[in-house]
Amino acid sequence: MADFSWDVRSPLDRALVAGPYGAQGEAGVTLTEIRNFDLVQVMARRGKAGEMAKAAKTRFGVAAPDKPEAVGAADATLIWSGPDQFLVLSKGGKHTIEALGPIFAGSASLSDQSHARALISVSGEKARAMLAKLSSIDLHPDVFGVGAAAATSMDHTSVTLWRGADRGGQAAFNLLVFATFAESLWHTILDSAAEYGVTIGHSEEF
Amino acid sequence: MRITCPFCGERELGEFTYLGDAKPQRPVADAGEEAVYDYVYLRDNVAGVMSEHWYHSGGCRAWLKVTRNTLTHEISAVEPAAGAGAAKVGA
Amino acid sequence: MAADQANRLASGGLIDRSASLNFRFDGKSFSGFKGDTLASALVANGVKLVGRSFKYHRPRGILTAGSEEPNALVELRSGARREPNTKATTAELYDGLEAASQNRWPSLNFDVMAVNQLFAPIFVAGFYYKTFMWPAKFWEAIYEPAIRRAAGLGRAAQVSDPDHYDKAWAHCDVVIAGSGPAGLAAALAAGRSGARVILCEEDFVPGGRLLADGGTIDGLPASEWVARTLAELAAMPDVRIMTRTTLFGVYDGGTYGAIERVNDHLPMPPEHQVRQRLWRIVAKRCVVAAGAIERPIVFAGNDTPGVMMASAMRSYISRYAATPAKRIALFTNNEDGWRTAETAIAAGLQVAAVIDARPDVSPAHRSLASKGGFPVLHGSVVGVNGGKNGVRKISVSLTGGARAEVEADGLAVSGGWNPAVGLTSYHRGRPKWRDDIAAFVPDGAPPGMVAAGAANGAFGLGACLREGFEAGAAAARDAGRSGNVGSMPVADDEAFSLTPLWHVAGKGKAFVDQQHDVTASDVELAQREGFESVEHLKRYTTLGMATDQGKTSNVAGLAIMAAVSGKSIPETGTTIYRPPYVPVAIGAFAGHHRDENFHATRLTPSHHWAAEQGAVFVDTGLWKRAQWYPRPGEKDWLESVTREVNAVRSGVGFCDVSTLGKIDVHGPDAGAFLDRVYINAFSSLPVGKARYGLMLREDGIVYDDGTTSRLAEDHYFLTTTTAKAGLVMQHLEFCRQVLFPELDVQLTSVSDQWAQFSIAGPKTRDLLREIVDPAEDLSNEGFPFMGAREVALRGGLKARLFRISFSGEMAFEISVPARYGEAMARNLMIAGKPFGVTPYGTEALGVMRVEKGHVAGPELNGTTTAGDLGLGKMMSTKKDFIGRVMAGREALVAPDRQVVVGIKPVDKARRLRSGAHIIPKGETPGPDNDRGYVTSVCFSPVLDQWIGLGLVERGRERIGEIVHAHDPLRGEDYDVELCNPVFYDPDGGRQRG
Amino acid sequence: MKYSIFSLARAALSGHKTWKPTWRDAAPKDRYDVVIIGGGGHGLATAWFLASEFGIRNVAVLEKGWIGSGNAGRNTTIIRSNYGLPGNTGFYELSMKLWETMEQDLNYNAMVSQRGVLNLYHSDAQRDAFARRGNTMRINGIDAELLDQAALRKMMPFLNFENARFPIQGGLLQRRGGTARHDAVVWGYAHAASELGVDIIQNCEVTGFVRDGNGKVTGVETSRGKIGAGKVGMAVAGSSSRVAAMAGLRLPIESHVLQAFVSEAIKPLLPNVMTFGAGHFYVSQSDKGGLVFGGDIDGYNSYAQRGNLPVVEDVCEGGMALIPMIGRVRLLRQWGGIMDMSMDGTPIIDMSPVEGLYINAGWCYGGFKATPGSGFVFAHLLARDQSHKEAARFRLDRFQRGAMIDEKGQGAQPNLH
Repeated sequence: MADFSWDVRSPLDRALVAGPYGAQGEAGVTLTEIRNFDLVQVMARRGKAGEMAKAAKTRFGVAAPDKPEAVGAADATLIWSGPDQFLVLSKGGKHTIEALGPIFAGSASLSDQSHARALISVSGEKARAMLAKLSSIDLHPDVFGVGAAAATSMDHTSVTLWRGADRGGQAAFNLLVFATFAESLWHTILDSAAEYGVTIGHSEEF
Repeated sequence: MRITCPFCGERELGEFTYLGDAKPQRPVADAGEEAVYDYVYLRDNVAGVMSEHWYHSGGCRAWLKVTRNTLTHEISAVEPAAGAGAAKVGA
Repeated sequence: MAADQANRLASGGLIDRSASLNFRFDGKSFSGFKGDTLASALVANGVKLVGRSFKYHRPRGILTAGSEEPNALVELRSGARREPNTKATTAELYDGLEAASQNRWPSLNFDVMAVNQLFAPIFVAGFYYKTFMWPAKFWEAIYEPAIRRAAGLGRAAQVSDPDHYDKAWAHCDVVIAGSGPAGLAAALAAGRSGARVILCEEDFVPGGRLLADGGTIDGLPASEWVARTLAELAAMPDVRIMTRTTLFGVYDGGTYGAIERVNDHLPMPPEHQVRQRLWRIVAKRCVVAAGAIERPIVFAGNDTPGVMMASAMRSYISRYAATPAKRIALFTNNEDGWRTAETAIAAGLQVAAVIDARPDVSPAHRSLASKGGFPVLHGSVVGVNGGKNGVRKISVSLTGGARAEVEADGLAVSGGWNPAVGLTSYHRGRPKWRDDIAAFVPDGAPPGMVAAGAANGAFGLGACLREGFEAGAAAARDAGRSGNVGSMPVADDEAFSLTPLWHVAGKGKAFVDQQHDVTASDVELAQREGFESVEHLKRYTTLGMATDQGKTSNVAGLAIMAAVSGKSIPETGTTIYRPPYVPVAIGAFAGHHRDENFHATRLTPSHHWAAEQGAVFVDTGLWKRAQWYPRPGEKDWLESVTREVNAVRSGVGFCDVSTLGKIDVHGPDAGAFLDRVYINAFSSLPVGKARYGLMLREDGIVYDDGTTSRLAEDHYFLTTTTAKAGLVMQHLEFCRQVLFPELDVQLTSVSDQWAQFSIAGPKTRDLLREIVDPAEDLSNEGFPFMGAREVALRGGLKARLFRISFSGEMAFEISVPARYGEAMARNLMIAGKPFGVTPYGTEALGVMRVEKGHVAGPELNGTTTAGDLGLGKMMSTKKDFIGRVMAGREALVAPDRQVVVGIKPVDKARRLRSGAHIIPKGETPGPDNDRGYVTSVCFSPVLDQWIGLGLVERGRERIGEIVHAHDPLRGEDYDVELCNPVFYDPDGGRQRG
Repeated sequence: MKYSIFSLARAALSGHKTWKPTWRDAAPKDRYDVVIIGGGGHGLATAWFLASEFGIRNVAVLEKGWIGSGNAGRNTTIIRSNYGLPGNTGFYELSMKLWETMEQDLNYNAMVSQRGVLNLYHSDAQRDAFARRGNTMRINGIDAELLDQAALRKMMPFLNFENARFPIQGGLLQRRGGTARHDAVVWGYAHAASELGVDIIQNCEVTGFVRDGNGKVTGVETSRGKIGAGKVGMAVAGSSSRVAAMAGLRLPIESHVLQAFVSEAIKPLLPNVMTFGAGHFYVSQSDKGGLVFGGDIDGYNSYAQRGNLPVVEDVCEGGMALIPMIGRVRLLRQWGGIMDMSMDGTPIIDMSPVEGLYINAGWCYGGFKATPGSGFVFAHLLARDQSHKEAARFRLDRFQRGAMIDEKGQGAQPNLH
């Protein structure tokens, strides 16, 4: 009997080359791909928004976002993704669709998106300048504070963008991009960031 | 043009896809061919304030009813389609 | 060695004399300083002749000192970076700059095409509409090529632009166009209010006219006030000053376009940097402080090199310390023009005379004249003596009729000022006429925009500061910012007196639009021929259509039209103002999206594995798909594809079909929902089964097809074609949210979540048994045709397995989470090794679907009905569904429609081609017997011949008929037989076995 | 007055003081046999054909602004007859043949330039669709050639063959296609129609229809008074719905904005008219030197005659993807025209349900090339109360019958045509 190994490969596996990129000197942008996560889309059933919210609160201890926000729970981030729906992002194995199924039974429909997206964290002094080339939304700190989220587009491709906790005094943005577009968008991100100098890496830490 | 999505806030035109006049209502099943012809093909083609269907394709995927002036492109109101946000119906 | 800068003043100017820059113009070396434009450096070097005009190839010099320049256009840089029609007046000087004059041959000095001037009596406006008609064939062969060669100014580069561009977004409360006194004051007020401000300045130094004209503000010299203001603004974190940036357009919803020339002041952009950046600025309010443009007076010889706008002459003298002439005459109809005389005297230049068209001049100027020792002539310039080397003598017609001549080598002209009304008028607004300044000023503006200062017709320095400050404060307030604006900068207002003068009649050509060689008599001719509407005038004469967009010519042109047609200027009106305010490089609008980055690329989960296998990829929408996998020794694609098909038909093969759209349809009403969007029923589909579904548009035409499976009572997994994935999702959301909001159903795209492979061939089960957990029953009974369920794989991974077949063989499709896609491809190769597994690409997929008579994109072409495709029986009569009613219209159910049939050449060796038309045998092809066409073809390895599908009128009734495949495009004409579209295993036994 | 090099030379001797207006600026009479609403190319061509071909000279053309101020004056000047569906193919070829003799017919040089129209293809599927279309053209006696990549490289080596996202595979070429000077077409028809007695009345806006007791249209109300008419034809693309509404009609038409662009003038660069097959971009170079280009409609209903940035960017991206040497050529002007987008992408030339009112509408963004053909068949309809054979499928009731002519296969969604 043949021996199969089920290697997991991130959609950025080939494109991501860890290390410096672009202009020399201190990097203005840090790009980190976060690997090994579970991502479940939770969509309330008709008239069941309240029940869904209750179920979410029970499971995560925080209210599910009902506006464009990313809400941090102990071991998950709940990210608004549209009317009556949000994404549950957690470290691989924490909140799988199998685990969440019973929680939302009857109140919401679940769809596994764990493999449908790549997760990229963008930080650094020039993060906003770089993102201004890709995103049409206003990322000024007064407008897009910590925890703000957006379902939006970059390079004509749908993305989910939210601002995480600041890192080293700098704003940090997270991007969920569709897996089959990930490599293409990655190159566009690098082109946009190159003039500022980039540090590239990947991590399983959120 | 910028459209204020009732769910996402103000967004750039490129995030939206246009369908057209929101006034025609899909006829009931037994309305007959003439009614469906009218629904599918005839348009008021309003020169002025018009209610339209737009899809927030590059955002939250909600269908929206946008009130917009076709002479000036000025948008005076945006509301979700009946089924966008329907989870709150009766809740 | 560079020539010396003979016309450079010994001191003064905003140039950095410590930074000497060498440059070349028409091959000749010169030097200038940092802070120069190409034009100012040419002036400093005494270069007067800079270009040739469009039609008559007349010698032209430098007319202005800004982006309104019509004459001094050059080809900047060389080779791949050659930029035609670049205004020397805005091109920043850099070391090593290369520029060449345009539209001349063999040289600027001696231009053969200047012979056109001899034909000037014939080359009047619109002459070409009246001739070149005979003989008809001569137009394309002779006349037009000659006209094309003669026209057009500079030459574009002949190779790909090597530089990069990008685009960015910016957001603010107040965007300000222009950093002159009004713009700076607006920025101060808005910034102090706490507003987020973006100030765009097209020049490389902020200050606007203050840079040349100075003045006193808040008791300080203007330069000091500017420095202080810039420092204050720089300390505000939310105020951004963008120099080298022109706000060029206003779009709906407070979106503004701006072009930033990031690195045009360098020989080439530094590594990793762009040449230019396009900004989309979203602003709640906009203050247009773009100033005003000094306008010429039209008189004979007004295009002679050395004739220059009065304000431009001041700019060259004051800002650049470069002297356009040694002995200057000034022709003005207003007070402001006199400043040039003041500037010239202050710089130690000679003023030959001031020709003032007004009856009086102020006592101050009278004393200036006596101090300067030059005469004030009341009258008008009627002629200029000179040529390509510049002005020599000026003829003046004095009030009262006498003539005078003035010897001078430069003539400054001021006809007053036109506010820059472009931005305020781009939403088809028409500016209004103000008699007191004899100029058009904004009459309203797009929502959120206001004009201030000279752009609004306020020409005094004090007024500019006041209007700018107030507009900035108001804009900030409107944007919800309420900080303390502090005190307003103050300056005196200069007197402004002007007697309108547009055109001085005289002998010789008097140019209105210098670049397009439109003369005053052309305007008169247009009027005579009925082209009296300003839009007709513009189109007939090409007035104002040159690269300067008529900034110096439009108002004069319409004023002359008003005069000859006996109407007032406001009655005559303006043409429609159109963006961009300055021409913008096409590359900047494209930004990053060129070459391979034109559109995003989508990769399948097994892409890199396929690339390792040497797959040839094909673009399908945004996707790269493996088209076939060539093997060493195979002579062409056909051999590879045939091998792949044979491998599947005789053994087993697999193909990545992850590009299909995949949608989770959840909810208690999921079945009812699908019943409404598909023509066939899905609520009746049992859990664990798949069904082929067909969707129509509401107009009854087929929209898309695919297989949809029921995975749970309230969960269907729907697939779409690759091409329609996004559109079907949008359509389904429309149905869900708009048409049927009462249904409890949820939709999610899972296209990217699943890597899906088709595994096909008689040995499919053997292969699957290797990879699927042995506990899973894959027998025909345990997993029958059209079964669909989750299975465990060896190693514990869960997969979805669907027993569906596109190839007509025993086949499954298997889905695993996408990050396992590559592993799945590798494991299929391992598991299938004993069975000779063969990866196949989209070509083999296509061959097998044609052999099976399955319809695909070429048949689902947006004009075919379910009946046309032979699927009419699927249409349920028991329920309503999208498209049901319109599908019943008479022409859509007519018996003579073109329907899908099989097609095979009578000569088995013949190649069949898609796009060939079907003509009844024995008939001469014509529009009346064109019965259809071939939609899809392939070489069928099974039948060992080319076969195809086609849409043929009454096709199903004609099966067995021999017809002509007529393909004149490719010079082919041959007999084919119409046949059953299912060429292979018509009973379907193989896929069910 | 006759135009020629000789008359030009003669006039030059008098300093061009002898020229008369190109067309008479007429004042409205009380009544005409035919009143055409719309002084654009189609309306003026209709008037000229009525006068020259059908002997009806008591004709007025009413224009609310200046002639040619609508889409005739804001288009990208392309002429071609490369259509694939019955109904379109024959009609556009009729139009093309009329272009070929127009200048001599009108005694006006409209710079009809048959420099070729080339549609590029980038995939096998596109090639097959072009093959089908090109063969349709050939079967209808229209010139068409299918070029492969090698032929294209020879013809246009500057296209992006090397590092394109969607490599160019070949093209469908119609050599007889090309461009014409749009304004001159308007002036030429106005000139020739005026010479035959047609009244061209500018600044005359139609504000309503005069109807008799049976509902028949017997004239129009205008900003310059009531004008009686035996028949009224409307040729007001962009405003068709508004004019039809005055007669109580709803049409299968939406108004959409199409932007177009011109670059600064440069020396000859592009030999022909070209359309990109992998993006929204088409281009030609005017005789004056500007690259005239455009792309897709903005996509939303509009009467505003101006568009927005996303389409500008989309079009320029297409341009750079196809011809990367134009990066440093500057876009000089952008404008927007209002298109009558019909429900199948095909025009309507028919009697309306209101007696006495005839409709010429729904030209989408293809009206310019149709100008002479449209004028001819509309004049035929107005004169004979019968569709010309080449316009027989452009009936208004085709949507009720299900007989759409949908070249793009997009269905009843006008912004996709």
